[in-house]
Amino acid sequence: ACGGSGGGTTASTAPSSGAASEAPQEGALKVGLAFDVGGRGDKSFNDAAYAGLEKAKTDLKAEIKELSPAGDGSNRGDLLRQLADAGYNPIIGVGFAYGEDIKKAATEYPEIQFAVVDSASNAPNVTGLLFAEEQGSYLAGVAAATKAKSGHVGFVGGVENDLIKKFEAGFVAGVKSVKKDAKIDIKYLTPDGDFSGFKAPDKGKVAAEKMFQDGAEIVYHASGDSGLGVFQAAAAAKKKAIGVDSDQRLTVKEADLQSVIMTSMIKRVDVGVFEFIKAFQGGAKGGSNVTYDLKVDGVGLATTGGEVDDIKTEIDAAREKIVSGEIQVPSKP
Amino acid sequence: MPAGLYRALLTLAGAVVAIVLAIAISSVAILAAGANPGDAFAAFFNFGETTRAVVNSITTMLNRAVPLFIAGLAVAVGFRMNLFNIGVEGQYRLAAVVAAFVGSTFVAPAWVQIPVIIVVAAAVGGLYALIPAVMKVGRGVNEVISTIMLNYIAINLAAFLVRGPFVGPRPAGQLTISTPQLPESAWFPNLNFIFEMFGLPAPRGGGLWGFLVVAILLGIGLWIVLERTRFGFDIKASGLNASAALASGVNPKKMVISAMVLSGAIAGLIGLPEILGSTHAYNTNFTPGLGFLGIAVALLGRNKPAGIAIAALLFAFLDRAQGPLQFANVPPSVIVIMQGVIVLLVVIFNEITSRMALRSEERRAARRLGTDKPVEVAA
Amino acid sequence: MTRVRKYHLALIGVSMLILIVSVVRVISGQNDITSSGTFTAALMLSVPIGLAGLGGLWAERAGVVNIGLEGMMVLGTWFAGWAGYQWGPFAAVVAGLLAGALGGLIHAIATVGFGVDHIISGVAINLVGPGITRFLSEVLYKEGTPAAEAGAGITTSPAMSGEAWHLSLPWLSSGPDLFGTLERTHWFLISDLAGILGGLTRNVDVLVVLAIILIPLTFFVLWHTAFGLRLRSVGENPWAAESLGVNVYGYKYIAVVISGAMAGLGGVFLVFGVTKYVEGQTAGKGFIGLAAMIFGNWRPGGLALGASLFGYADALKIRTSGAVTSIFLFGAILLLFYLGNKIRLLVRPNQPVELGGRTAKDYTIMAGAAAAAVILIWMWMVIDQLPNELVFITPHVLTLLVLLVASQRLRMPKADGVRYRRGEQH
Amino acid sequence: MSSDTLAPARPAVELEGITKRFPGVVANHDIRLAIQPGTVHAICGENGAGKSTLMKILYGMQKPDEGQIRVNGTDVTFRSPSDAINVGIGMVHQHFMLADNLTVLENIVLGAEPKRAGRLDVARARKRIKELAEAHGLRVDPDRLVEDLGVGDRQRVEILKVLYRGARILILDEPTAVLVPQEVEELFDNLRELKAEGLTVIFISHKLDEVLGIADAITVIRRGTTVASLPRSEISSARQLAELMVGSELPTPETRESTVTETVALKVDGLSMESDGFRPVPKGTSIRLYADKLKAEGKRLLLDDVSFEIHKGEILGIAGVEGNGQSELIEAIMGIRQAHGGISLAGQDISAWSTLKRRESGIGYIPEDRHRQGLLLEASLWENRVLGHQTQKPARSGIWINRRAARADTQRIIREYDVRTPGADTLALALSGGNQQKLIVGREMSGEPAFLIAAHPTRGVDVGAQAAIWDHLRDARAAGLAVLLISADLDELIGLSDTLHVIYRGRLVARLDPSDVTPERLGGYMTGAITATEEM
Ligand SMILES: Nc1ncnc2c1ncn2[C@@H]1O[C@H](COP(=O)(O)OP(=O)(O)OP(=O)(O)O)[C@@H](O)[C@H]1O
Ligand SMILES: Nc1ncnc2c1ncn2[C@@H]1O[C@H](COP(=O)(O)OP(=O)(O)OP(=O)(O)O)[C@@H](O)[C@H]1O
Ligand SMILES: [Mg+2]
Ligand SMILES: [Mg+2]
Repeated sequence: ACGGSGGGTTASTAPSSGAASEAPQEGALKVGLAFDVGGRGDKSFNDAAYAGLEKAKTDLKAEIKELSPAGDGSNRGDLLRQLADAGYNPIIGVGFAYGEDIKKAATEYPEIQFAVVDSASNAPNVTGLLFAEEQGSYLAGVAAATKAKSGHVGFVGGVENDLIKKFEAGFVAGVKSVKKDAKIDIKYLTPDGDFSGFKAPDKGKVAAEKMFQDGAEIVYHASGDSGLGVFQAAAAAKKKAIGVDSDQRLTVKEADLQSVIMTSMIKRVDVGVFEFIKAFQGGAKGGSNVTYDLKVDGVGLATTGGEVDDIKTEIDAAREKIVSGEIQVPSKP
Repeated sequence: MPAGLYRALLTLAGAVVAIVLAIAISSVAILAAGANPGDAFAAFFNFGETTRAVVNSITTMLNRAVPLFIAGLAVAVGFRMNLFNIGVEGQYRLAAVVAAFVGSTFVAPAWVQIPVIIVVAAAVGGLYALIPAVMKVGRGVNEVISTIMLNYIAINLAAFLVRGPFVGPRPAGQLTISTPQLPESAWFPNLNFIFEMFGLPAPRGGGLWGFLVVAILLGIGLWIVLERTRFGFDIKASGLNASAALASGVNPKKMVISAMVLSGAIAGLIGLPEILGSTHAYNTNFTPGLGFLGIAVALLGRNKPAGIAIAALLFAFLDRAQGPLQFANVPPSVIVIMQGVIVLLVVIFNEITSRMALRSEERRAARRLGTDKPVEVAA
Repeated sequence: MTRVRKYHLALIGVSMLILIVSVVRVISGQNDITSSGTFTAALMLSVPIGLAGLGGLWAERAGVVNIGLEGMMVLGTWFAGWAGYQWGPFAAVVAGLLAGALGGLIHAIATVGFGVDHIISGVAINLVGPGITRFLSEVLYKEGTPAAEAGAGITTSPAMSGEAWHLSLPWLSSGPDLFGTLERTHWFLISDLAGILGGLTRNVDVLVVLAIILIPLTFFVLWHTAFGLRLRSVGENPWAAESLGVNVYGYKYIAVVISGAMAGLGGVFLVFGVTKYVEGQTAGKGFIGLAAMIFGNWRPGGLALGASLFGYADALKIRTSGAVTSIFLFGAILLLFYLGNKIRLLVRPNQPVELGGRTAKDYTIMAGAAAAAVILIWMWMVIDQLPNELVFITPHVLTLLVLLVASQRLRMPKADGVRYRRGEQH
Repeated sequence: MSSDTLAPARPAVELEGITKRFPGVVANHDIRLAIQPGTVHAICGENGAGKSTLMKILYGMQKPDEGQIRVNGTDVTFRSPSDAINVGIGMVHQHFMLADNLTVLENIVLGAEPKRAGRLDVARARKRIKELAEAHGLRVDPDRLVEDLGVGDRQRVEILKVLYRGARILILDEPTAVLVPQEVEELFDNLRELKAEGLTVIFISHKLDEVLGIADAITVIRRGTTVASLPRSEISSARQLAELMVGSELPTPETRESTVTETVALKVDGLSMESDGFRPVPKGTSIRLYADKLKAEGKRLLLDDVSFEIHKGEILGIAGVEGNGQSELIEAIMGIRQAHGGISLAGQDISAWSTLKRRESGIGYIPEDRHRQGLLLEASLWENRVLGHQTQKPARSGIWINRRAARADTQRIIREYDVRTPGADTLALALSGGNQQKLIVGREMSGEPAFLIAAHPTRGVDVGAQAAIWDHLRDARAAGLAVLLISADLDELIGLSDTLHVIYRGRLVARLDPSDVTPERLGGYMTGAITATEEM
């Protein structure tokens, strides 16, 4: 994990590994990374992780290897072991689904350092790379509520699992902080365990259409590829949407859709991954979590397109309060 | 050459040709991807550098084969009598979540606890399969359609159960939801001692799943039931000629119900190797899709337990290469293509070879009777 | 004569249905039940199902069971996405059609050419389809390719270049939008009708129009042309067809290839809906299409009904989970109608006693129906929000229920799924 | 096509050196045949002699391995039936070739549809069919579903199909097998009319008197080869023709002394069956009353109050045109289909028993269609021996199938019934029809049944096997077996039965003494032409 040393990306809950810090790792740095289902090239979460890995390659001269799991995700544990057997250290699992598998692999390979994105540390040589999605979503909520004159907004979640519910919780809190009586439509596309909700743009479109027809002005989505449908519904209704994970105004290539993406809640998985590798190189050990929150810009709001520039003060104020701890953002709806 | 042997050899030859062709076709795909087929096939056989890695790889493969094998068996029971149980997918998921939950509610000695879990899983799978069976028998609803619908329902129901009534505690910061952890008496002992017997290191992870033994016993048991018992005969007869079976006293309704329930009960066990062997709970990462793969495995194995075992191993062998292929910079989707193409080709070659076998059998019979000599009569 | 009667019956049935739905809407206050938005969404969700169902219809009318529709649809989506971003919507349609047809051809070669069991071949195609498309994405959309620059990823294609046409009815559903105005009044029956019509005619994709035209077109071709007669005869009794010089293999091949093309078109439609290919976007629609076809008794009209029902339930559940509970009320009203009819038949004086009527079984059924109606009404009043997982299964449960009620009247082609070899007797 | 000219020089059809081999069988071997235009030419031969194969070759459905076909003097090669249709050949097949779910009209026009602007021109087709039907006296309603038609109607549809295509050469493969004498006469009138119009008819039948009645010339095929081709005038009797066919004396099914006892083996009482699915009779109503009510409502009964008794040692024959309730009667007795009324076996009411239990208690069943109901074609002979006897010795021991005992018993059947097969492990489909039938008879006779249903026990079986099967039936009868015999072969019925009933529209309409009934009179009852029940 990242030692408490300087730099703007220090995690707020610094791991207590400073004391145990050893000499920097010797020899070549071989970093292995296992993606979640969807794999590299998903233009989202997995790609963000890969960006961090690639930065490690250029900046830290790391040798890297990334593996995607089978379509049913049945071989996550095997991928970790194959990377370990091939001499990679550290090894990163992307996605909370790796939680259990990392724990097992970590006990089997105590000499190797692991990290898991979105799940807490559960072994001495595992670092949990957590993100305060609720904080970022809170800001998105603030932006949406401030911008929506009627106070009617919406949220489309891909799969009804606890991760996505964090987005919902933060967003709702953010909206309510601006307008107590705001109306928030919430819709999930599939139940937990059925990940097709992240791949169903048609359903995303229907859900968002309904919200816009009912009067919602801005819809925030956390639904992977289904978000495309949300953007289209927004474009058709001439209303706005908020993207997620990356700055979608940049990653979405269609001009007509770019213009409806008012802002995006950015989750810097790339930063998390890179910082972890860097800290590893510095000799850090796992066993604790690093939370990437607003304080360290682990999450945030995108400003591309300048649509939220006019409410910068409100957003900054909210950010200040969260960073200072004045506002505690709930992570469960 | 005895007719049976000849038929078997022909079948084998067909399978080999099919696999060779499938390899050729996938080579084209690999080449198109800009990779080297040689590297790709080397990756399939690259089980790792160290003995430990090799043991791991073998374990991975066997562990993958176990649920596939059980899934294949489940599907085959129905297919043998032309009863298409597409619903194995739903049956095993529902069975797994209920069995995992029930198993976590009590603690008993392992020899009680584990059988109880197995029985619960089989019962849930069987009961769920009873629905399409009753619909077919009572109302003539086509089981292909009803089981497809019931799959969706089961998947959602399982999601509901694990999130709602069956949810267990979990450590802070962990986002996967699961049923309560099974007590240790429910953990199926692994078979790592086999490796140790040969002086090899024990595999990592959950080790070699002990459920393998159950699967083998299940396969043998099913073979006996299908090939040696009256019930198996009735299934075969119903599959070969339903109206002849009816006329000879086989009750088709009873057969549909019992075959479907048996199929569902076996399907109920598909999830157990994973749950009892490594995850010790049903969680939201539970492996989906085994029911559908089971169909392919059963077809490849010609609905016979031994064939299904081979097919499951083949699929597992291919699946295992997911990592090595990526190490060799070959797109891993080649695996799915190979699996699909092999199934398609094997099925086609089965057809060709069995027809050849029949022809030759007819010829043989005719030769023995000497009927191929026409009578010479002056016109 | 009979045709006219049937047509009138259908008309009466539909009006009754709308009336009941309208009553349910007013009682439950769930305006979304007949809102134009719901119907637009239902249309969008029904069309791919209907196209897949049409695919199934073509194949099965020629005696080939096609459960590989899903795989063919997947091929359709990928190729539509791939051609669409390079050459626009028209190319997308062509590519999707061809890709689906190719899947159909494989199925035809296996089942017709080699006599492989139809279910078996279909399963294999469902396995191959997603494998091929994933592979193609991995190869053609990987980083550094021009496609990736244009926004492609491993799971998505770039967006389609150029836009597909959309149509509306002048005055009624666009411009002044009479339907919309009426709908917003929430008047009994009138705004329901306006909602339904508005939803079905506003801003409609050309492919929707095409898909809808394909339904009567299929009916015409299969039931009113020589080609169709031959194709159907092949599904009813291929040996008879063969004996009259019909090229059985030829028609089966054609039918299965068309079947694949229809499924592929369903895939194209999905791509049009969101302007790009997204991995997994078929989400089992091929299977549902097959169910819709069986539901529709192997007929285009029935199939359209099945697909619409499914699409409607799907739309309703995504839009308003709350409205789903109104289905309880709807079911209760239907049961009451059924009961009323039964009672009327029973108490009607001086009619020849319906034989086998008034048996214990009948009374049991009636008691069951009454109990079910009461339970449904109670559920409707008590439950105002079902857990999401249970809302999600509504369309599937509805389909099962309808199959349970209707299945014994279904009549599939006689030689459906039968292996046929030229010159061999059955 | 100038077949209407006077010149007899050019035969309508000439076959030269036709040879056709199937795996293990030479179906046709160097067949030579010339058929004069405007004549009815009969082809006779034993079962399996190769008649149908030859006709299929002439109709383009099979390709000959060698040989030449000439139609109206020109050489032709057919790649498919449509080529044959194009030169004016039409064929009515041995088994109906009709699509049940299509209408009569659709079945007739299929492959030769009249079109208008891309549409199927139904009106023109209907008109044309009506014309043809009237011209040839073949009345059918073009808009009915074939499913709803009886056999006679179906036969007419088959002939209309051929005429509709304007065929000048008609092949009729055993068209009379399912017709009663009166219908046969009607058909022959049609054929004579067609002949008068200059058409050529090729006619296949096993009924030699029919052949002698209609044919102008006769060709006899034995074991795939033409053994004789003669004008009608050179044949004096059916006996002469038969001897040409088999090359030996004809066996006849003749029952010797009566073995009928006093003990009733099977009693059927008031058996009735609805056509639209079984419904329980309302409480308090008798079956009779219920059946009357159904009829009053205009519903058809498949079985209408059928009652009879069969004694030990008796063969009771049931005569009837196919489709008059025979199949239903058998299925009701076997418990395959539910029916009202009583069935008792040796005094025990079995009407509520399952098929299995009925078989276990001593009912044997030789089904009417051996491929559909009697055999697992893709299973070995010993497995076929087990079929229907899964729960009985020797096939079963506990829950297991006793494979060894089943094999041994199959060997016994192969020996005793002279089944020609390489062994008990051969697949059933490798056997010829006659041998398959012998296996079935052997199987059903094993375990000493008390009662046997024999439906068409010798259908499609050649002369030798036929005699053997008759002998087995007679021996079992002498040993006290009660037999219900259903057959389309009237000679067989008359020859074997101790008692003969006629079934017509689901009712037993006459009880006759087989010793003094002629096939003609039997035919009269079977068609309903004679209604008097004076002999009941
Ligand atoms: N498709 C086929 N494949 C193999 N053998 C065949 C085939 N068709 C016919 N045979 C065999 O060819 C021989 C001649 O059969 P065919 O049907 O021509 O006899 P047939 O004279 O018409 O007999 P029947 O009087 O029973 O109709 C028989 O031995 C038959 O089993
Ligand atoms: N369609 C077919 N395909 C393959 N083989 C056939 C076919 N029809 C007949 N045969 C073969 O021909 C031989 C005789 O069978 P077949 O049943 O035609 O005899 P048959 O004496 O004419 O009796 P049947 O009246 O039942 O047709 C067998 O070896 C059978 O396998
Ligand atoms: Mg024959
Ligand atoms: Mg014949």
